[in-house]
Amino acid sequence: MSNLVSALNHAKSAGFASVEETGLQGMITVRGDLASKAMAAAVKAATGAAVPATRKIEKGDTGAVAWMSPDELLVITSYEGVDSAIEAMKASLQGEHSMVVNVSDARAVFKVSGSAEDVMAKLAPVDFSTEAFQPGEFRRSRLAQVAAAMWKNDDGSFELVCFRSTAQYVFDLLSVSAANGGEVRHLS
Amino acid sequence: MSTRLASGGRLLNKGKAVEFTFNGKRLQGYEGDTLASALLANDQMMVGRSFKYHRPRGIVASGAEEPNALFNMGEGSKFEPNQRATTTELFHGLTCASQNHWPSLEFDVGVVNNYAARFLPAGFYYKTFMAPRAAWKHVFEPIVRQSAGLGKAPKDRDADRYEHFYAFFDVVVVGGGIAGLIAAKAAGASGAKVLLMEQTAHWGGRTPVDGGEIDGVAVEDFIASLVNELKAMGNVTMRNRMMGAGVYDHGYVLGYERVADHTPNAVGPRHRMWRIRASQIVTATGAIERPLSFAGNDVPGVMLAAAVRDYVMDYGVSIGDRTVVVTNNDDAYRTAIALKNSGLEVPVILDARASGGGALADEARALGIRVENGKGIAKVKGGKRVTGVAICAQAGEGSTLEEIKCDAVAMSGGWSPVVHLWSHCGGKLIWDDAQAHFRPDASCAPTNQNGEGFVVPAGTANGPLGLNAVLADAVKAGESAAKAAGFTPKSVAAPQGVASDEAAMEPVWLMPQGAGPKLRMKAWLDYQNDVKVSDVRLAAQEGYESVEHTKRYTTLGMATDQGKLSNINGLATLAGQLNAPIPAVGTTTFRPPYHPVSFGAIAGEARAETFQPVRDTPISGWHSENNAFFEPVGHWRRPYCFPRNGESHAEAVKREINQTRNSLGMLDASTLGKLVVSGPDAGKFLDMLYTNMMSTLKVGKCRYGLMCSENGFLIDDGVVARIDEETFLCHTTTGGAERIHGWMEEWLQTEWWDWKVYVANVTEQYAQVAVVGPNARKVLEKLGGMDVSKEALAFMEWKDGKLGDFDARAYRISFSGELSYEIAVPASQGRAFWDALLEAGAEFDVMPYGTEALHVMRAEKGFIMIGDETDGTVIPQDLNMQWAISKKKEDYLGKRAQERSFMASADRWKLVGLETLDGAVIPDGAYIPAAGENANGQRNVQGRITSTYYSPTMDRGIAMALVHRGPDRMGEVLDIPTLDGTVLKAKIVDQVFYDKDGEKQNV
Amino acid sequence: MRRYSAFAIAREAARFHTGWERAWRSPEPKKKYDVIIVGAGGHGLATAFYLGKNFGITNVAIIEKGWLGGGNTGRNTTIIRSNYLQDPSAALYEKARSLYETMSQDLNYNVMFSPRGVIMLAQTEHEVRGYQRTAHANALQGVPTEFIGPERVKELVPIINLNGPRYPVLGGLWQARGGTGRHDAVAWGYARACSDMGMDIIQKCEVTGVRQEAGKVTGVDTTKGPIDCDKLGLVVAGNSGDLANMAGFRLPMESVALQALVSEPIKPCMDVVVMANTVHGYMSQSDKGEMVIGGGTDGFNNYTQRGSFHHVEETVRALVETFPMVSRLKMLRQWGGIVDVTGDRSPVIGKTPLGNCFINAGWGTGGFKAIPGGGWATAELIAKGEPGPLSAEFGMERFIEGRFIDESVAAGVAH
Amino acid sequence: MLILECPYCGVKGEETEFHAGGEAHLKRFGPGSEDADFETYLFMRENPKGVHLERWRHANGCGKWFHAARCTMTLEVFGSYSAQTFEPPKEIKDKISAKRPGWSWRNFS
Repeated sequence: MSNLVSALNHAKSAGFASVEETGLQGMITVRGDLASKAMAAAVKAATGAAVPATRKIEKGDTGAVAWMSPDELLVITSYEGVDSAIEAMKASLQGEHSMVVNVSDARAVFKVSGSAEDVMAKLAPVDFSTEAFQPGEFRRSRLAQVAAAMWKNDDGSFELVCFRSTAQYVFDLLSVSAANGGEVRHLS
Repeated sequence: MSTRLASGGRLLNKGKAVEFTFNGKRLQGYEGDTLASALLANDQMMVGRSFKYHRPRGIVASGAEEPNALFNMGEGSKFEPNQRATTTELFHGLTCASQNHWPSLEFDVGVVNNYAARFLPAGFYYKTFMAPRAAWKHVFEPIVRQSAGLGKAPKDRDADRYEHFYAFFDVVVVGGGIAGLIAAKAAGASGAKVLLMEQTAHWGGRTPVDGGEIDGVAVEDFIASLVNELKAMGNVTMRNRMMGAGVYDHGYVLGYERVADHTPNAVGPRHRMWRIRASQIVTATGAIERPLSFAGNDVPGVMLAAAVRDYVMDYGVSIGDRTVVVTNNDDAYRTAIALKNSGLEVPVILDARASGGGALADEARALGIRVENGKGIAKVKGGKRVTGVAICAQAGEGSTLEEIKCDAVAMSGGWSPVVHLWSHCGGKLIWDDAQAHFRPDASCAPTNQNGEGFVVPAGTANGPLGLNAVLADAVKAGESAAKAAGFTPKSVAAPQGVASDEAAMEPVWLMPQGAGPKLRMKAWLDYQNDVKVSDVRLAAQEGYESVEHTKRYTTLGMATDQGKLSNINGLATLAGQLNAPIPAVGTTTFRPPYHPVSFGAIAGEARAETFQPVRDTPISGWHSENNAFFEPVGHWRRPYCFPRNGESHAEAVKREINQTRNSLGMLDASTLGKLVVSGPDAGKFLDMLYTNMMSTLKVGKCRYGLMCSENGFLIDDGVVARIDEETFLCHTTTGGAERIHGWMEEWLQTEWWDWKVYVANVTEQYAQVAVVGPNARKVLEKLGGMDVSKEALAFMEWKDGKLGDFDARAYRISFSGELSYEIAVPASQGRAFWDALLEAGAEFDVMPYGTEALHVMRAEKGFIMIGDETDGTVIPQDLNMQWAISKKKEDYLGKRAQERSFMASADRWKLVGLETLDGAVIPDGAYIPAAGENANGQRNVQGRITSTYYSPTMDRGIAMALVHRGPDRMGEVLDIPTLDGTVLKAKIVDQVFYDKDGEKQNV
Repeated sequence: MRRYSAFAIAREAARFHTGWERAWRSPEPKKKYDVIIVGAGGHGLATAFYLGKNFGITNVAIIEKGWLGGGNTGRNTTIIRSNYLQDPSAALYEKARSLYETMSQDLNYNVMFSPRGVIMLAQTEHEVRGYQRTAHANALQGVPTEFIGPERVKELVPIINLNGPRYPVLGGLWQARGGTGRHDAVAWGYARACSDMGMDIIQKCEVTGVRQEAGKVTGVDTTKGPIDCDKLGLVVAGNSGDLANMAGFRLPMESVALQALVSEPIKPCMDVVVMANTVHGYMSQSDKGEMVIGGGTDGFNNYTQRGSFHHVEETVRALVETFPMVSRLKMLRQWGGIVDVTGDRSPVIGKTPLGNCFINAGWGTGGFKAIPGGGWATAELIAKGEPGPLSAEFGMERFIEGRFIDESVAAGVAH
Repeated sequence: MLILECPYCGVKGEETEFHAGGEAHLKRFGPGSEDADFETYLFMRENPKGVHLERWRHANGCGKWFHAARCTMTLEVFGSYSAQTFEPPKEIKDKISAKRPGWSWRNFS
């Protein structure tokens, strides 16, 4: 299939921090018993990572897994790798009460680099200070008026996921919050 | 006159002149000036007119408590009314104008109110303007409105931007004066994360004004090194130009940062609202000096004693050549001494205390200043500027003992701690007899989520006024806040200042204490709202005894300064009149914000494009490019229609419908909710949610279903497809996706938590396109791929496969009555799929259509629409949808509710179709009256229109209506009055107007 | 009672206003009254007033735990309108509105009823249809309203932004006879008139128990001692649940915080009341020049009279978008009140499980505008022991029967 | 501006992350039940001044419903607990008893 287009097709903006829609990303909602061996095997098969602890994101060879709720994970893979990951997980979870759903197209992903904390803290009621929010943390909250999930990369950049339909709104929010002159110089 | 002195002005950069404009006059100040100090330096003492009597008003204070110096500031899209001169930093090019006068500040027609003041006591408007009845609206109210109000209304859209910032601290210290700095240090030493905020641009507050030493160094140097020390602490954040605006429950603090008020041309936000969560809050907010209540205390040139000192010391401005000081405490002597030391005249200090002052009084006398004990001011002379005072005995009734010429009066009635932030969230106050003020009651602190106190007052905000007591209190406050936040404070010794021995203050609530009615009518309590001692006394006399009654009856403390100067004096006056102790009369509740904050800052980034989220489908871009007229549906924007070449909306809708019915139409249906419901109990679960039976649905089939609330009312509808044995895909309405997803989760999590069902919202995973019309099959066949023939994909079936290049799921369902497929493709393929359909459909003249065509076509077919046929008061039985209510099920959500007497009654309004006899379109929302009136004199009604359209297909008006026992009355003709007075006649008919037998969709 | 007039003011001015008498007496309670009304807010005082005026019952005490008019009567945004959709509501609120028209004269106290007109903006197609429906219903109910187009809205409200990027103004429901009043004055005016009829208004007196025998109320215990009565009216807005608990029954209500705020005063810039329900905000300008602003309620039970800041934020951003000039004004003061919200968001005026105890409650966000109508209907209920036509549909039995009065159809937020 | 702790994901979030869901521990009455029971289930509310047990959903978070014990007079939160239970856990009841001796709410105390 050609002509695959993510929500904002890699839109970018730059101020005192830069904002980028990162394009299509494979994403799978997995629901089931997170403590089960079958789940561990499924997640391992799809990403090479272990099942994350509460509010954590684990990275593996072929993807990452984020803790969404006590019975839900978000598996993040390459866009192309989604079908095979789903197949692998369904196989591992055979016979378990579980759900595996492709949500890659239902989401948009943004990356904020530079003084990212000061941008994020304008929009989400979350403590982004270095002590409180470290790489590996995965936080669901709101970004101004829409739901979002966010995490911090080792390089200090933030990534966040929102619903595809709200991508333009989120991009506008992030861009205006990162606009020059708005430096807070508090967290970053 | 007021003027700039040759020397002094510790906050000024005299090397840098700043030009500004006041009432069209070009004036000059210095960098570091406030607008107030710059105006005074230019002899502009009179700055406005009061609210009610339009009396001349001068600058009274030097800080946020200023009631009079409010200006229209800036121009055009940067115009702002009611900006306080005392909290406005001077910048180059500042323009401002005084308010509330016509035609000019110097000559104001409104001042007639002043001459009639005797006829306008507190509450006079409650007693008059009642006849004739129409006069209030047409005569009196417009006059009142025009003469009230302060600044002008802004006209243009605000050019500035605003933002919020969420921040988290262990300890937030509000106030960057000496107490705040020390408390921050004490808290910071424990390792706690500390924010120190200060509303002005300077650290150190008022302490440096009075000079002296702390720990053996000059106060200014002590503060400078303290600030440096704090700046070096990694766990302490310092922000100036940031005001603690409000304290809310659970340690929530609003910090109002005026980022660019002093640099209006800078790029960036003007204000930033910090939404702070703090474990503990230290309020080091200082104290405010009280005026004294004597006749003429509002004449320009009468100023708070400490403010007079501030202007001399901080800004090198003298407010007059000859200043009379009047006081009931020792602090005002400092003003006299400062003035004398600056080479200015202080003809007399009037100390209302019979026993006079302490060491400072001796110092003043030593400087040659005349001091009169037990004396006060009987009356201030002058109109637009003080010209002199009449001196009297404080103990008497105001006989003039002597008149003294002067051009300024510095008054001090004692100090009141700033307890606003302490009180915002429920902190209680106690009355301190010695200082005659309310201070925080440590035993009744505001409590947080753990039931523990979370606000700690520090320094003068906590009551102590002496320097050493303040320093010690601040250390204690910082340490106890750190401890309460879970840190171990390091014991820090309190710094030591050099304090002078002060005599006790004596409360003076009226000067002289026996002042008669004439003097009381000129003794102001609230300058801005024009409330005088006589008004408060009158309120008490008339039975408005509660302090809240008095406030509201007189408007005391309701002005833009929120009673910072007037509250205690007013309360004491009321208590005096009621012959009750002050604490028994009580105090009023303080509400946020401490000081007004801009609405722009409260709204933050939520303006214009980011006012609210706009949700787009993968195909929205095409709609925008093709002249769609959008309508908001929840947060979505959906095309209402696509007008072409100057068409009206009605014409466009007609074209879209005709072409769809005759050949081929397509609709972006991506906004419809799509919920995957899966698990061994999924069928059982859906049987509870829908009124009809879903568990019996065969894999590969679709079924239309209804959902009701537990209260029985219809809340959503849609088509359910069974994907496999354990999996269903439920379509909801556009507005229903999140709501119904939440509804399902709620039941699964809170009622049937042992049922094995998972739900996922996959609404946005797909772009969904309805391909509709006689040529629908042909265009899909042209794309190629899956077999969409009647045999392979029958009505109410679904199927996965490829259509052309696209990964598609095709549902053979119809909301228009035509041959119709709804095709879901992954969202990232949505736009390409839409384009491919347009290209393939070109030969059929394919017609994209909008929501209005969708609505009309479904109405032609007699299908209900949630939100039209339903409004939250309609049950499925009203819509004759018994066919969709399973009789076999013991239970479903809403079933019990529908058994209640009123709902089970046969006597309800039920759905029918209506056809006007002349083909006219019935207006939206019309009601159908019945004969007679009810007991309240209202016309009886027997039904109402739920949907009404011009039907291009039938070329006539069609409607659906809920009519009393409607289905039993087929063929009856009803009268339907319209708002223009005409009456339409409409016949009750079947609600299906088009293709009753479904021949068009079953092909 | 000495009448208020311009002449009286002139007379008093001559003697420095020393001759004004108390607006209401401050008596100690008697042992027994024919009727005790608990709650000296607008509805309680109006109930007492119409008991006296319409039924000649003047041996009445109105008991107030704080100061009269100090609850929601003194905390609301003073909007008066009657453009309700459902017949029972329209009847009640229109009765109230029409009584407001003559209230200043009836009470000889200027309550500053200002029929400046109320617009409810239609900002979606759905809202357009909803308000057209209300206009049709109002026509048959005898409540003059009209649906007006955007140009007319702009004429009436020059500061409005018709074409926001999000919700264009498509029209509005206009009730020219709606408006505002001076809330405190309504309570004070009724109090003065009640006191003049010989009724006792007993402030700072808290009810601590409801005394009963054989399923009937015999009196109340208060912080000023027991007081007997033949009939009891509970008219206590946000405290209804508490009083019901004392009396031993439950209510279909919950108490939540509702917030309001005002700007600093500015010169007149808006002559009508505007309500924008799609974006959750409403605004009018007081005679003092303040922009008076309100929005939605908190979702959780609360008795603190403090609301959450995010509701203020939501309301303010709605108004900044609808009236862009608001952005450069400043919020002067915000406050909260506690309102009772019923299962269908409509009030209760009706009997209770105790035969001679009646209740007026559950006004949610719409109490002030109903004061004279609610008082009129409650007085009739108490005097006759049975509801009259105005309150017939507002009894609690509607929750058993499933016969609701649902106004949410017409208004996203009501007030 | 409340702070609530979601017992499922451990987030101590501000009120805007949550959605208030009314009184907790309601017993559902279905078809065939008495009118009064059904009315009680749907409409009659404790609405106490003081300790209240109520439902919340971590709507802008992990999406889970939970219960909280909170004082409606002071807004103190005594604790939050699973929605999948018919009564508050002992440690929360004990905590309330320590702070509000003699409290009761419906049949809990």
